[in-house]
Amino acid sequence: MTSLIETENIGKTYGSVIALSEVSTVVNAGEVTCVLGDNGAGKSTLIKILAGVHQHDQGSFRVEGEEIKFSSPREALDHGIATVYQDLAVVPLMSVWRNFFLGSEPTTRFGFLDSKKGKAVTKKALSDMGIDLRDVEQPVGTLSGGERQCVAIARAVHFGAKVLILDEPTAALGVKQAGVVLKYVAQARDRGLGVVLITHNPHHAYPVGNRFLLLKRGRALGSYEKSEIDINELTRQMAGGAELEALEHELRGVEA
Amino acid sequence: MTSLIETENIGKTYGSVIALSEVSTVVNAGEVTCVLGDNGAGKSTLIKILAGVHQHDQGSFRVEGEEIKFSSPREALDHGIATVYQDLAVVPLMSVWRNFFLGSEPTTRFGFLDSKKGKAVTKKALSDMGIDLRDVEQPVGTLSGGERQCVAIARAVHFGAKVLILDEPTAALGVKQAGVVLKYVAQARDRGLGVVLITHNPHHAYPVGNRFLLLKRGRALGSYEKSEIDINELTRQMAGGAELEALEHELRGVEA
Amino acid sequence: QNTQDTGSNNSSQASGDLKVSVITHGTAGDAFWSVVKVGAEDAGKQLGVGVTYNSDGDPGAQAKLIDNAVSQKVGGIVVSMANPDALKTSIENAVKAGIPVITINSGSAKSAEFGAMAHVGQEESIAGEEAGKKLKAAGKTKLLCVIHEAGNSGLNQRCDGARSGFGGAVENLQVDISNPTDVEARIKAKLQSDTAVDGVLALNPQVAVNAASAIKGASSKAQVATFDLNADVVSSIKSGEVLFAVDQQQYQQGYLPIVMLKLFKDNANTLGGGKPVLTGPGFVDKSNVDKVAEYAKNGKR
Amino acid sequence: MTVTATAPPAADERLGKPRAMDQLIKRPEIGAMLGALLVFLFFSVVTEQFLSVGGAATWLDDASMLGIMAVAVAMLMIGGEFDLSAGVMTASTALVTALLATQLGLNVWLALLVSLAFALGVGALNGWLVMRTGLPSFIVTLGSFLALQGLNLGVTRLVTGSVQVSGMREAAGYESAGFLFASTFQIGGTSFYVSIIWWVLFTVVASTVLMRTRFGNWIFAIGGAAQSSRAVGVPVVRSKILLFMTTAFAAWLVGSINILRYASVQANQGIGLEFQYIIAAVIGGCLLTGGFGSAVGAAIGALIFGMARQGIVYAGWNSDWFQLFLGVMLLAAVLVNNMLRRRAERVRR
Amino acid sequence: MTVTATAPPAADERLGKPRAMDQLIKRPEIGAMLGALLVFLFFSVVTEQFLSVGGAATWLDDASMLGIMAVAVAMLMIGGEFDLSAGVMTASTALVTALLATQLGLNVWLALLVSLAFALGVGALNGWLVMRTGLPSFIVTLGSFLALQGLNLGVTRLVTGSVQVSGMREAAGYESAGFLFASTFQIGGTSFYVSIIWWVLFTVVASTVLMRTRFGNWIFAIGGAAQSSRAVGVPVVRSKILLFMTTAFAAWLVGSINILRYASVQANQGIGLEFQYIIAAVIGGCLLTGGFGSAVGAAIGALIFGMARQGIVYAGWNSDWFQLFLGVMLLAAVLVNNMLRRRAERVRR
Ligand SMILES: Nc1ncnc2c1ncn2[C@@H]1O[C@H](COP(=O)(O)OP(=O)(O)OP(=O)(O)O)[C@@H](O)[C@H]1O
Ligand SMILES: Nc1ncnc2c1ncn2[C@@H]1O[C@H](COP(=O)(O)OP(=O)(O)OP(=O)(O)O)[C@@H](O)[C@H]1O
Ligand SMILES: [Mg+2]
Ligand SMILES: [Mg+2]
Repeated sequence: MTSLIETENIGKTYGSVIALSEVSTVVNAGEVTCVLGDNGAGKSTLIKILAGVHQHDQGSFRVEGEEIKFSSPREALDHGIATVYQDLAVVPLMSVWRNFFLGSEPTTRFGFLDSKKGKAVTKKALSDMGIDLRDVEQPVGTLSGGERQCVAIARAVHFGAKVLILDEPTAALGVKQAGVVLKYVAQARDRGLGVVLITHNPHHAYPVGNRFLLLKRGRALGSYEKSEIDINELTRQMAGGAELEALEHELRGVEA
Repeated sequence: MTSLIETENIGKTYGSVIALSEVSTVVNAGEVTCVLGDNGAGKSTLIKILAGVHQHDQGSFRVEGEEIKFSSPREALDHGIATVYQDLAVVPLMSVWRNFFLGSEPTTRFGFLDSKKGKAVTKKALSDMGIDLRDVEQPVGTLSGGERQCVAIARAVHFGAKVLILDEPTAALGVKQAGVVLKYVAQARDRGLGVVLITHNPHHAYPVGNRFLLLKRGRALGSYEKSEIDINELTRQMAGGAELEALEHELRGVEA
Repeated sequence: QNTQDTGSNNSSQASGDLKVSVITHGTAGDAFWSVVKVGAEDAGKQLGVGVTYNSDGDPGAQAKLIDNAVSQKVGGIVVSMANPDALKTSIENAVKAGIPVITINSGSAKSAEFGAMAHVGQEESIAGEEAGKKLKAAGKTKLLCVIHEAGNSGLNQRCDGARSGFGGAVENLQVDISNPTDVEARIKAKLQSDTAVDGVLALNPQVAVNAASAIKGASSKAQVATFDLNADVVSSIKSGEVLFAVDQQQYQQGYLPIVMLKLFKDNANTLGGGKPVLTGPGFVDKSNVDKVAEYAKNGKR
Repeated sequence: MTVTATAPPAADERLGKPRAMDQLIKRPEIGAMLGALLVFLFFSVVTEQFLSVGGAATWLDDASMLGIMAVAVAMLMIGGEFDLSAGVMTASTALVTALLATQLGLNVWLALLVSLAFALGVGALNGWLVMRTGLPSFIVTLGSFLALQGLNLGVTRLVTGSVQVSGMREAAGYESAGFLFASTFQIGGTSFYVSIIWWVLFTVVASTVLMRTRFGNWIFAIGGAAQSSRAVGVPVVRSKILLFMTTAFAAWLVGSINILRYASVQANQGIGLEFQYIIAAVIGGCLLTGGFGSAVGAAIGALIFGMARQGIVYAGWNSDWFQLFLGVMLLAAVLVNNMLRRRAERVRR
Repeated sequence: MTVTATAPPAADERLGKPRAMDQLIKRPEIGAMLGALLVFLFFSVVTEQFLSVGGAATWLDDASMLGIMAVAVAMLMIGGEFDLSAGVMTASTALVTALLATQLGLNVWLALLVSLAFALGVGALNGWLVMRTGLPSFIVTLGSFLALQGLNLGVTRLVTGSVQVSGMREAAGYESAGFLFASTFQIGGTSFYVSIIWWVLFTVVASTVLMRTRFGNWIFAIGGAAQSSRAVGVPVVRSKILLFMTTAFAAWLVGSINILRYASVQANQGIGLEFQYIIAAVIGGCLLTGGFGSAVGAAIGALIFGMARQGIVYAGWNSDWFQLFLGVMLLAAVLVNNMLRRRAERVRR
């Protein structure tokens, strides 16, 4: 089986900033690849390349075995790669169902928006995920952060994405909401999607992840199968390996 | 000793939304009060009242024993209450030192900005916290998320705040950066400041907190001293108590 | 000495060294002042005089243009004085610097006082007055004077003149020249609400066309008279839709000062003997419209 | 509104008691509708001719030309951009048509076609510049506003020696083109201009596009959050350029109506009108920041404008004060709209 | 730039090789300076009189009046707001002074004082409305622009029966006030207007305030991020209102210079100038979105404007094309500024 996504020594510079260099990873169907790393490590840059927002300058990027360079997010979507950004997920002033269908609007035979169908499908897709909204006509801006995130995920799953990319979906969420989002990630994985998950929280990454790609200052620090690493080692690696020990020591020192 | 801050049955409504009602807590010098809860629980609303951004409609709010209602953040600052917001911490286009001193600019005898002193003090204050910037003239917008957060905390500590309020300071931070921020929180506490810390991560709250205020849908679910609760129970409570068990069960079920 | 200007018109190179600056208060795109410009430039070409034309409706900016001309040490300045007070200092400075100044169009009363050599043209108010008289003679009883640029002093003077010439009831109506629909609609609304109005005085040919259309729309018995000509007004005069057009012959207000400055320089001649040289107003109506029609097309009437 | 369905949502204890009337005020154009009604009633009462058929024909005509542009500008504003060159564009298109027809002797239909191509070209250029450079459209279209203004004057004078182009009536095809753009039709013995039909048509089409088509959905999306829209696959650049071209098209339509109706055009026409379009759109409920508004609202905004402008004349008020009235009306309208929107937002939450 | 000091920062392996020249282009006004030099050299070469003392007096004078306003508008823009009413305000203040002095016979000094109070009042009202309602200042000041325009015309006509007020020369105190605002001084036998000194003075004060005082720091902060500034205790509302009042003050200064120099004022003066101020500020490096820019830059922007406007006259070019030139210049200037700024940002990172 070819991987859904495969990158090989991929690299990207913004002007004189080398944001990413020589990063290789794979995303398989039915598996979760977690991308972990410090602030500014290049995680968002990596997934923006996968999502077609930016283009890579170096290395090769294959989708289902085919060498590719997306020129727009639209193209990535057409290849079945859907991305949920933390901040860029939705248009706040637009209603839930219009957001849900944005970019893939259902139309009637005459080319008009089929709002009845749109609303019904949205309501169904959301309640399938356990989100019960009073009114899919309400603006997304009035939903809570967790609910917005869920709308965006439900959308990606619904539109038959083969690869689902999530950039820090749990950062602003409460414990319960984060749990719900992780549940959907797992659900999507079990439906056979390939998932790329970015997070800072090893406790969120470890339960659902199959593979862990660690980035540091734009370079791959390592890539582990779940079997190769346990949560403590993962946490240690995420914090930059040995450096953390000093910090941990300090922190322990200050505990009340 | 009177508490630095004390609220009693404090409440706040936005139009017809009751964001907060009957919440009581205290903040003592040299202690960290953690505010925990779901999205939309009212955490930000509570600290915005303490910080003078909003005014409470009900209950009483005392600063060092004196009943008070701030009409602006300026007033709160003048009472020694400094707040670090997650997004609102800094002005991206302005230089580091100007941000550091914003609102409390150092002036020479003639009323002009003392930029030399400003730069020196900023450099010193930041390096005291272990942040080594090449140039305090660079715009804050070019710093990483963690560095920005640290600048804002360093500022609050430097200007002799008695109470330091932090709204989700670690949400967007990597493991290491989060560790650094928590270290500063502990440092501030040890210097005798009262700290209010908001976070979604029980692993961040537990090591540094002395008291845990749990909010749910605008109401206090409980307030615990550190001695009364352990980290597992805290996590359980943060996720809404019993409800989590079902979720945890599901999550465990989907673990790969 | 020969102060040859590399940037000026070719014609000035042929003529040698007379350079004249024409500075008016017309706004860019004003139909009336466009003819003045054509007149001045034609004279320049024919007489071998370097003519530059500049204009600004803001009196302060106009004064700055005069200062500019003085600093260029031009051979003569032609200036329209809608607002004599504002231009006083600048004109006096020009005269002090030994530059002959000729005023055109408005400001005849102050022309000599400021030291200008002569005045060509006629006050806007007198042109308005004549138009008013002619409308009265045509048996009109109530007149609508359409001001197409709020706050333009020349237009207001024309209406004031029409009021005194007409004697009877004259009402001003403000419209916006940049929006022809609004021009038509407002005139129409005015005619509908005040059926006594039987004459409309437009101050611009485009407005005259709009007014004619408004009269039709309102089924009013009013007739239009206008200032200035264009091809459409000419054909409207022929068809009787427009009663007459006031023709200030402003082409001469541009042309004559160049001639006068040339003669003054070459021959120390002056014209007018301290009195204004009048260029109008003439009237274009059915009787003489055929004669001027052709010139209107070239932007010279 | 909890993530897991626990209790029936009706029993959300965090909500105070809801108010019944609040449900009525969610549409962007509600403020404008109220305003239009008010202006209509006011002038119907204080003046005699305003309510007559002839009166209606007058203020509808005025509103129609403004309305066509206001609707297009509203779409652009919903899409998050400005066009300050919209006003002079109406003159530029008319000038191109007139110059081609009178100076080169082109058939009017052909001249109209060339001028349409010109308009669409300028619109596309505006859009392309805005998208390419990432500069605010305020600045870019201010630049094209000035450039067009200069071109209008310079070219007209260069070609005709005067500042206006006239003599369209003699051009071939004037009659048939005039029928489409500038004829009148009779209702109750009064002539109404066909521009009113164009206005209604344009509003209906624009409103349908906005509310009922994919492109309409995209317009709201790119105005509300361009980055997010791009991320879910909306062609942001293409859509925005299309919106600038729509505005240019509307300007061509208005310019064509003008030149065919009056047969002559001034080089300085249209200057300052861009603000009137924006004002009408804002009165109609469009947000200056994009992502919110309606085509019908903008049309109603134009109607208010037309009624007020002509109503003042009917009332015999001194027209010197018109601008003052306009300024006060604008401020009042946006304040009321703002209040209504805040209220609506609170209701929604 | 790591949080814990590990390696010397010079060895950041993520940075490509830095370019030496890049360090020069960090100032907002650098683009304007280059532009000014270019325009200056160009007209110095192609015309004769441009570089003479008399020539300099002319274009400096033109630049000075624009410059005073541009600097004030730049401060407001850095503070994140617009003022479209700035242009007509110059006429309104002059009209108030003139009407009081000529119609009521007030002493000129007293009239100036009353008109200053009027200006500051309008400025404060603008600011208060913007802050109170949360509406964009574009809309609010568009409203006050229209209202003032209407008032200028209406009141002038009502009081004087014409559209201009003149006869200031006879008013008491005209001479002494004129000395302060409208006199000339000699350099090399050529008279320079005192307005140039006002311009330089105003620029120096504004620049000092912006760069060297707490209030200046606040202006950058509220323009860059108003909420954040409020949170750290910057009095946002007060500061913004003060900025609107500063713009009004500058308009009063320019209005006073005008009325005292020309002794008369027209009711429609100042309309459209607001764009020139904004253009000068933008050419000078101000961001339309606030938080970035400089007073010196705006002054240089005005200088470019003045040099180009008068330079064209010196060159004897056909003035029909001036607007076109202006539009192209604006677009070119913002494109260059944009490029420089992006470059500078890359350097900084
Ligand atoms: N558009 C851009 N232009 C220039 N530099 C950029 C741009 N976007 C990101 N960078 C730089 O590239 C590097 C990697 O950024 P990236 O956003 O990928 O990090 P990240 O791992 O997502 O960090 P975080 O956890 O804070 O989101 C950083 O140094 C950042 O400053
Ligand atoms: N300005 C406002 N106007 C109206 N409602 C508001 C406003 N700010 C917050 N709310 C509402 O008040 C409630 C509490 O919000 P708050 O921001 O305090 O939650 P929070 O606990 O900080 O959530 P999070 O963890 O997502 O930051 C929410 O229902 C929110 O929608
Ligand atoms: Mg990121
Ligand atoms: Mg919060």
